[in-house]
Order: sequence, then C-alpha cells, then structure tokens
Amino acid sequence: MPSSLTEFLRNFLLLPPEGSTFSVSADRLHFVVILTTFAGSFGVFLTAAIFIIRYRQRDPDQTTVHVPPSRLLEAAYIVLPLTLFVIWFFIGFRQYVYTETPPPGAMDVYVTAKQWMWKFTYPGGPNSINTLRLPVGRPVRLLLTSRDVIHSLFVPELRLKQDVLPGRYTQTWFTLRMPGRWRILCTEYCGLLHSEMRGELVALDPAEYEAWLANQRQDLNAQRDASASGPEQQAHPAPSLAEQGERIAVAQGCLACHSVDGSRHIGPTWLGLYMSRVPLEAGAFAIADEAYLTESIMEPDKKIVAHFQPLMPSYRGRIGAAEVAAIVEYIKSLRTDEVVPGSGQEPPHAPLTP
Amino acid sequence: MTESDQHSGRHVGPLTLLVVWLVLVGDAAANFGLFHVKLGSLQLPVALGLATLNFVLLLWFFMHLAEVRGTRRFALPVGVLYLLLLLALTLLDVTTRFPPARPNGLASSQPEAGASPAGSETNRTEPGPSRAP
Amino acid sequence: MPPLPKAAIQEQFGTPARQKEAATLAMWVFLGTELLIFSGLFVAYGEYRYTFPVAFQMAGSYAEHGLGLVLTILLLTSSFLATLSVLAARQGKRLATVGLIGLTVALGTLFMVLHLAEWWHHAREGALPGRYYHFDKLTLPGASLFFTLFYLTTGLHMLHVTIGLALLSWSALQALLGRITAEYTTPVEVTVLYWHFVDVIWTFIFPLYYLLARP
Amino acid sequence: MRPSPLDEEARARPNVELARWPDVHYLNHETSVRSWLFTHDHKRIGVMYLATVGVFFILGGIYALLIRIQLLSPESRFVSPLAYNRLFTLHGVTMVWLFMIPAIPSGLGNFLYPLMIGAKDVAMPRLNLLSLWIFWAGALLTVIGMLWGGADTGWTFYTPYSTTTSTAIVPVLLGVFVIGLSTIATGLNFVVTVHTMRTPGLGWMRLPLFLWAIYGTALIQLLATPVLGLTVLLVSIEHFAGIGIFDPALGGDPILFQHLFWFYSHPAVYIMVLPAMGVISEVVCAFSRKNVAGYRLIVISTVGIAGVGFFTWGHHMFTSGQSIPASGAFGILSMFVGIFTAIKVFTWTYTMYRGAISLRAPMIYLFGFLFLLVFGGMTGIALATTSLDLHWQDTYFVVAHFHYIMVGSVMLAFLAGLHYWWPKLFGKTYFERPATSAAAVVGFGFIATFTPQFYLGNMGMPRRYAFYPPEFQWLNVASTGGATILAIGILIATVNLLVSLRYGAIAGDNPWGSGGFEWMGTTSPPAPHNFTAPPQFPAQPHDYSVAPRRTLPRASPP
Repeated sequence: MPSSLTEFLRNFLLLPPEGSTFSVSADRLHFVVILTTFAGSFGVFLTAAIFIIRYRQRDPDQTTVHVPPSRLLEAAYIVLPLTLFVIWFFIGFRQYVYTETPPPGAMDVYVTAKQWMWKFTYPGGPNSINTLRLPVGRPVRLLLTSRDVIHSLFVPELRLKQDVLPGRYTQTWFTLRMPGRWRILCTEYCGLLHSEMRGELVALDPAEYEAWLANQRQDLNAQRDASASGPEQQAHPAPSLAEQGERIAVAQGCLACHSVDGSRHIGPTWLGLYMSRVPLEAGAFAIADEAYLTESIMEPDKKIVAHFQPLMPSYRGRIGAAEVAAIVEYIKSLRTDEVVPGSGQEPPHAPLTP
Repeated sequence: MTESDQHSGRHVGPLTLLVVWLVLVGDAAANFGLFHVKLGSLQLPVALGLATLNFVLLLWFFMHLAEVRGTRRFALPVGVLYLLLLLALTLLDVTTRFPPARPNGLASSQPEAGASPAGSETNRTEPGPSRAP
Repeated sequence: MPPLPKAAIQEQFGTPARQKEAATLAMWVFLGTELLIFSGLFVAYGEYRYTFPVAFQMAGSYAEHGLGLVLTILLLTSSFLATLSVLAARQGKRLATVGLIGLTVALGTLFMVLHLAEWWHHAREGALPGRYYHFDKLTLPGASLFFTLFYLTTGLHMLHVTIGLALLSWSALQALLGRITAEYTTPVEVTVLYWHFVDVIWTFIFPLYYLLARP
Repeated sequence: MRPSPLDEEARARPNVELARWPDVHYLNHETSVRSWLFTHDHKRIGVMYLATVGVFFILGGIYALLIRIQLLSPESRFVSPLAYNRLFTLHGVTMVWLFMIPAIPSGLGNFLYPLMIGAKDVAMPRLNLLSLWIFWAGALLTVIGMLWGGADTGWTFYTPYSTTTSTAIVPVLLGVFVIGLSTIATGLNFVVTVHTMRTPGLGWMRLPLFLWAIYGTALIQLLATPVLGLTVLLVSIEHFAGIGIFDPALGGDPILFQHLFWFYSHPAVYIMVLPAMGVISEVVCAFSRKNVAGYRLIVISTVGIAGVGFFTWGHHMFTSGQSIPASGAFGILSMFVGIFTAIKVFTWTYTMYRGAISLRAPMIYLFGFLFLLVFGGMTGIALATTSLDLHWQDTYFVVAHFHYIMVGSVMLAFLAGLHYWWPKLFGKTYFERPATSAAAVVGFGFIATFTPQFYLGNMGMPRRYAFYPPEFQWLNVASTGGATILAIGILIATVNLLVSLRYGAIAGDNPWGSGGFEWMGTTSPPAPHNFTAPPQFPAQPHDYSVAPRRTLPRASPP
C-alpha cells in the first residue's frame, strides 16, 4: 500500500502513530479487514434497501412464489466469506506468533505491576516507576509479573498489549521505530483506580538512551556514596541488578552451600550454571534458564540435580520476586566461556551491562 | 414416531445384570490391583481405561441405554463429548504455555522446556522420572 | 389397560407413553447437564495434575486406597440393586420394589458414612483445602490443590448422593403407597437413572483420587 | 351498525374477516393475583417473564445513561470511581443475566413455542413455573447484592480481583448461580417439549425457524450454564474460604477461571443472539410475505452455531497469557463459527428478493438489526484475527463490537418481535406511526452511541475507565449524545406499546395475514389451553403462495 493511502486510512480510523515495527504490519491487515467490514455491512444494508423499494408490497394479501437461491449462490456465500476469514486468520496468526516469540538477544526489561502503578527494572539497574525509557531500533522483551491482581500493559502506539498475571510471568516484545512519548495504559480491570494506572513509554534515540542510562547509574552511585557509612566502602561501578543479587545471596546464606568458582560444595556451583544442561536424577536433564533457577529457589525439591541431596529449604515467602530476579541476574553474570550454548552466538537474555 | 416405542429394544434380564455387576466389581478390583503394580506413566491411562469400561457398562446395561431409542440415547454422550472438548482445549493451552506462564510463575517449568523460554513444544512428557523423591 | 393412578397423566400429554418418554428424556438431558457441572472440576484436576505432577502423586499416595475400593463396590452394588428394583416395578412386584430400593438406600447411606469418616480422617491430619492446609507430611506446593479438588469433587458428588437418596426414598414411598404399578413406573425409573449417574461420576473419581502412587 | 370501509373490504376479499375479540382467553379466564403467580400456563409465564425483563431492561438502560453521564468529561466527579465501578458491573450483570439471556427465549419463547408446535402447554408446566420463581429469586438476590454493598468486578468476575475485592460479591455470584438454575430448567423444558409435544405430523423440517432457534438456544443453555454455575460457586467459595483453586499464591491458575468462564460466556452470546436470529427469520418472512430462502441452510447454521459456538471461547484470551497453539486453535474455530452467521444474513436478504415488503415497525427494526449484525459480526471476525486483537482487546472497540452484535441485535430483534407478536400476546395492535418513528430513532440512536466507541477503541481507550485522558473526550460526548437519542426512541416505543394495551385497535387472530404457525388455529389473545381442536398447519411455515387468512383490526373496544 502506498504510504499516503495508509496515512489517510490511519487518520480516518483515528489510529495512533505507528510506534513499533509490528504496528506497521498489523495496521496493513487492520485496514483490509475494516474496509471489508464496511463494504460488507453497507453492501447488505443497501441490497436490503433496494429490495424494499423494488419489491414493496402492492396489496396486503399479495401472494409470492418461493424463490430458493441456486446451489451456486449458496455455495458462493459460504465459500467466499470463509476464504476471506481463513486468509485473515493465517495472516493474523503469523503476526501473532511473531509478536509472541521474542528474538534471541532482545534486551530484557522486567515489569512489575501492582495496584495501581508500574515498576520497570532494567537488568543493569536502575528501576523506575511508571516511566519506561527504551531505545529506538533495538528489540526489547518485557517480562511481566504482577504483585496482586491481573493487569494488562497496553501501549496504543505499539498495537500491543499483554496481561500481567500474579505469581507467574508473561512476555511480549517489540522494536520501536521512532522517538516519542506514549501512554502506557492498564487494560485489565484491576479495581478502584484502574483508570489511573497509567505510565509513560519514552522512546529515545539509542545515544540519548545510553546517556540517560549512564546518568541514572551515576545518580544511583552517588546516592549510595552518600548513604555509605564505612570509610572503606569504595565507589563501585553502578550497582547492577547482578550486584544486588550478590548482596542478597550473601545475606540469605546462599553462598554457604553454593560456590561461585566452580568447586563442588553442598549444592551445585553457580559458575557457568546459567543456560547449562543440568543432569537430574534418573538421567533427565534440565536447562538452567530463568525458569529453572527461580523454581530451584522457590521449590528446591522439585528438580534435584543428580548426585546432590535434597537439603535446600524453600525460599517461598522468604524473598520476593525482585530479589529472586536479582539473584538470577547474579547467577547469569557468573559465566565461563565454555558453557555458553550455541557457540559463536550471542547468549540469549544477556544482562544489560555496558 | 420411533421415540415412543420405549421397549422396542432388547430387554436386559436379571441374569445379565448379575453378570454385569460381577464384571463391574471385578473391573474396579482389577484397577485397584494394577495400582499396586508400578506402571509409571502408563498408570493414568490404564486406570482411566478401566474406569471407562465401567462407565460404558453402567450406561449400557444398568441405565438401559441398550433399550432406549432416539434422543435419550444421545443426551449423556453429548455431555461427555462437550466435557472432553472443554478438557482438551484447556489442556492444549496449559501444556503449551510459555513455561513461566504456568501457575507459580517461573517456578514450575518442565525440564525440557528450558531450551528456549518462548518455546512452545507440545511434546512435553508427563510425570517424568526426573523429580525428587 | 387398567386406569392409571390419579394425577399420573397430565393434561398436556396425549398418551401415557408420551408422558413417560418426556420424563425419561428430561432425566437423560438433565444428566448430560449434571455431567457438565462436574466438568470444571475435572478440567481443574487435569491442569493441576499436569502442573504439579509430583505433588499430586505424593498427595494421592495418602488417600485411603482400600476404602476407595470399598466405596466403589458399595456404589456398584447399590446401582445393581436399583436396576433390579426397576425390573421388579415393571413386573408390578410392589414389595420387591420397595425392598430393593430400601437396600439401595441403605448401601448409599453406608457410603456416605464411610466417606464422611474419610473426610474427617484427612481433616484431622491437616490435609485441608487451600489456606487451611497444614498436613506436615507433605509440604510440596500444589499438594493443597489436590486436597482442594478432592473435597470439592467428592463434596459435590456427596451432594448428588444425598439428593439421590432423597429421591430414592421418595419413590420407595410412592411404591409403598401403591402409586407405582406395572404400567406406571416412571418415578422409579427416573430416580434410579439419577442414582446410576451418581455411580457413573464415582467411576472416574475412584481412579483419579484414590489410585495415585508415589512416583 | 352502519357498514364501514372495513366491512366492505372484509366482504370483498374471501380470506379477510373483521377482527373479533374472543370471549374467553388466557388473560381473562382467571384474574386473581394468585391465578397468575401459581399458573401453569406457558402464556402467562411468558408474559410475566416479559414484564420482568422489561423492568430490568429499563433499569439497565438507566445505569447505562449514568455511565454515559460520568464519561462526558475526562475527570468527571459525577460519581466516585468506586461507584462507577459498581455501576458498570450493575449494568453488565443486569443486561446480561436479567435482560438479554431470558428476554427472547424465556419471554417470547415461552409464550410462542407451544403455539407453534400445536401443543396445549409445555412438557413440564410446573417446572416452567418453578423456573420463573427461581429466576425471580435469583434476580432479587442479585439486585439486593448489588445495591447492598455492590460488587465492583465487572460482569466477568475475573479472579484474583473478584476473590480479593472487599465489596459484597458473593450475593451477586449466588444470584447468577440461581439464575443459571432457572435457565437450565427453561432449556430442559424447551428440549423435552420440542421432542415430545409436537402435534402429530409436524416433522422436524416443518418447524418454524423461531422454534429451531429456541431449540438451539436450549441446547446451549443446557451444556454451558452448568459450567458457569460451578465456576461462580468456586469463586464464591474462594472468596470467603480461600481454597486456592484460582489463587496463584496457593498454586491456582487465574487463567483456568477465564477458560471456565468463557466456556459459558462465549456460548452465552449465542444464547442471546440465536433467539434474536429466530425472531428475525420469522419477521423477515411475515413482512416480505415470502417463504424463507433456504430453510435447510438456516437450520444447519442454527445447529452449527449451537455446536461450534462452544469451541471458540479462547478468542477472549489472546492477550491473557494463553499459549500460542491454543490461540491458533481458538482463532481458526472462531472463523468457522462466523460463517454460520454470514449464511443467515445472506439468506434473510435473499428472502426479501421478489417478496412483497411492507415497511412496518418490525421491518424497520429488522433493517437496523441487519446492519448491526453484519457490522458487529464482521468486527467480531476482525477481533478474532489474533494479531489485531492485541490492539483492540479490552478497549472500547470490544465494547462497541459486543454492543453491536449482542445488545443491538438482541434489543432490536426483541423489539421487532414484541411489535410483531404484540397482537398475539394481547389482542391489540400498537399505533403504527409512533412505532415506526421509534424504530428509526432507536436504530439511529444505537448506531450514534456505539460507532464513536469503535473509534475510541482504535485510539486506544481501555474499557472500564472512570477517568480518561482528555483526547478521548469529543468521542465520548458524541457517544453520550447517541445514548440520549436511543433512550428517547426506547421511551417512545415503550409508551406506544403500553398505551396500545388500552387504546389500541382490536387485532383479531391474524392482523398481519402472516403464514407463521402461531397465528393459525388460535385466537388473539389465545384461549386458556391454546387450541380447541388439533391444529391443521400448512406443509411449510410462511407459505405465501396462497394468501393466509387475515383479520382487519377495528377500533371499537371489546
């Protein structure tokens, strides 16, 4: 479709600007479907109107003959719409699969929703409330979870929404195509201030984004310096999520059983654990992704690594989702070269550390 | 009208019923016995298979489905069909979800699922041997 | 044909055969509906057993397996007697009908008693649903869901057993009062159909909740 | 009596006679309140259902107007956010369970289908009365629950919000459960009646299409309602006891609730729409004086909708975290169910071809219905197109869509049916002029209310918002304007019908000269037991190859 036509249709249908690459393709299908809808409903309506005028009643006792439609006509009005519908379905479903399947290497942002605010956590720090800053032109994956009821993250400009569920994660991804400031709306009814649960997506040029990120980390740093009491505490580089994870792991006593240098201890080592193939009892294997790591923290007895004893206590209720995410990021950061799967390939979900 | 001839079909006599009752009890006992044999992943299908046998016998002889005609014959089977379709489509969703999107969040993915977090393979095995005792 | 009991034919029906057909059809259709009342619980069972396979099998291993078999046989036998009562009613044997239904009711009541005892046993151990769960032998997540579903499913089933017992007692009373004749057996046939349905549901509850072994 | 032009017309035509008022009919053979409350007569039960749903329709409409007033400005303080949340829940619950689900099947259906199959009554008249009482009990429970503490969850009751909200949700859920029991009783009665009570010789493929629609509806009611019943009970138990079945903290899955809920609530759309389609099949034949083009196709599509409509429920859940393969399966199944509606629309349009169309009020409602059904249905297909749903889900586009297809078509078909069968129900004709203008105003008002909402959805306004960003205001104002027009139209139609009860002309047995079975063999209003002799129905309903007998309405009082 020529761009002037799509621009006209977009304005005619009052659609917001096309902020993501997905929204461009979705809009093309949108135009076709909606124009067909208009054509179909006005077509039926006008045909009926013509029949009223042409075949209006001339006598209250007028008789008519039964005119069954021909087989061909009947077949036509089954097959034609069905063909259209099925074609739309396949195009739409392809787009759906595309937008539900994040590419490897997408930048991860954790989204936590609660009544009635959004919290965005960048793996390399910082956190932000209700404002999501993202770079243009880079695939971004959102990993969403809720702390209370179901919410739904919706940005009209991205033509995307994803429900946010408590106690579990959902995901969505997109690539922004232009800078802008767009509303984030909650679209799953979540109680009293549902309509006030709004955030803002700020799409930035990559350079601007990097500058902002660096600035944020410096601020965080400065804050921590200000609050630091011990003289021996030095100015670390930014306190990334992984570093927070390390502190939590120490505080929770994880490192009493798990080593970070590859040595065998009471529990399996964390070095190179992430995305490795972990042997379980009875010859099964698990891939140590985020899901497995979190499960092992929350329900350690569910999958015991071969040749280890089920001794670890469950941390369910003892640490929250944010802390688990931090520990997982910490484990992710403990990598050795040989355990990265898919040699020569960027490891998926690489933490955002400069 | 065929539906009116209630007893046009075979009559089920008391002797048949007695035999059926013995088979039913035997079947339940067999199910109970097989439970003590470690069947592993076959346990559920076998148990449900035997239960279905009992279900069919109950329906056909005790509930006189053999005797009735017309719509009455289809009413309960239609219910069964819709139950199975509800079950099948819901389980289609549950078994193919993005693993962290199951209850308990990241905590309950299956071992093979980790290959790709977005992976949605359907061929995940049921209770694997890989779990803790 | 001897005259039918008073109020046996309602005026909207032309013939007694029609009326009997309508009554049994209504019961069959109603049973299809009843089955779907249970469907939600079976679907929940399917999902949670898939999600928490170990917890479910561990929890199932604490079920009263032997009692499960006893309960199953009780219901099967009561169903058998109930069918015989229909045959007796069709032959106009009043006392046999009443006696067989009476036996059915007795077995059903025994089922209820044993089943409630089992509930009591689980409850004393702390295997209660949801947030009341404090069964210390099994702390796996998902185990409480097994017991939630166990209580819900068997509870709904028990509700049906209770209704079935009430209906059976009512039809026994009808037979005792001579309102059931060889030509007019509809109340007995319909209530016995309902009673079989109770058994049909139990046929699946038994393997799903009582026959789970430790993995 | 001096001869009037009516008399002359009646004399000139062999098949026409002057309207007569029957001496004894179902309204006057007993008149005490007791005789109404304990009646087994399907006609009286139908009329009581109609009166009840009429009241709830007006109430639901008032709630809708309050919602529209709140949305006139972005930060309106007309009602508090809590009150707003309760208001839209109240509106949804009232309209869905107290108006749309019972309106046509239990109201018009109860009245008409024994007349259409030539039966004295339904198969289980006592159960029929019981279902009305249960419905009243459930409605009372729901309304009391809503007014006293009021649920604020929306009519969808999504967990875990519904299980944790501090508002009184349990009475409402139990009310819905009780109404469900009434629905099951009604559906059971319909199915058994159609199977066992047809007058001798009336085969399945001779049944009027309204009957087929009601039959399909009854099947859905029987198969879907129990699942809802169990689900709302589980939510109630979860709410006060915390059994964990849908609670993520205890391992439960909130999406399971959505599966079970939509397994009912998607077919529930067909519980509402199928009877509406049945009414339209009757109306289009009667006012085009044509046999329906493609009886068999309409029957097939009715049964098809009843059967396949169950397996599309997941298209409400594309964004919920449902898996990709499941979304695919539900998406394609939704496309197939759409085709059945398309078949019906084409068949109705083709029925008008070479007919003799008179533009009475029911026919004007029918034109509005056709537009709403096609536009609403096609936007439904658009919504089932998985990728497009990601933008539209839970926005005003969805609100507009389901108001078009569900509310609009049910409301217009209900009004069309009410006008068409008003003479049969009460023996009086409504006033044609105000009725046709009301029909036009209702149709226009409806489109004016909800078309802006499609645009709002495209712009991205989510549903259930008490406050909204200011750029959405102009369309919201337009929508409120439309709602005002709609309300005026409904007011005119209601007043017209009610006034005609007293001042309308005596209709006679068949004022339309309709070929529908319900107009044959009974008086208007019908006798207490419908038929005095077994009715002789023509080979096909809606046969206009010979002109059916017609009565001329006349103005004198009975």
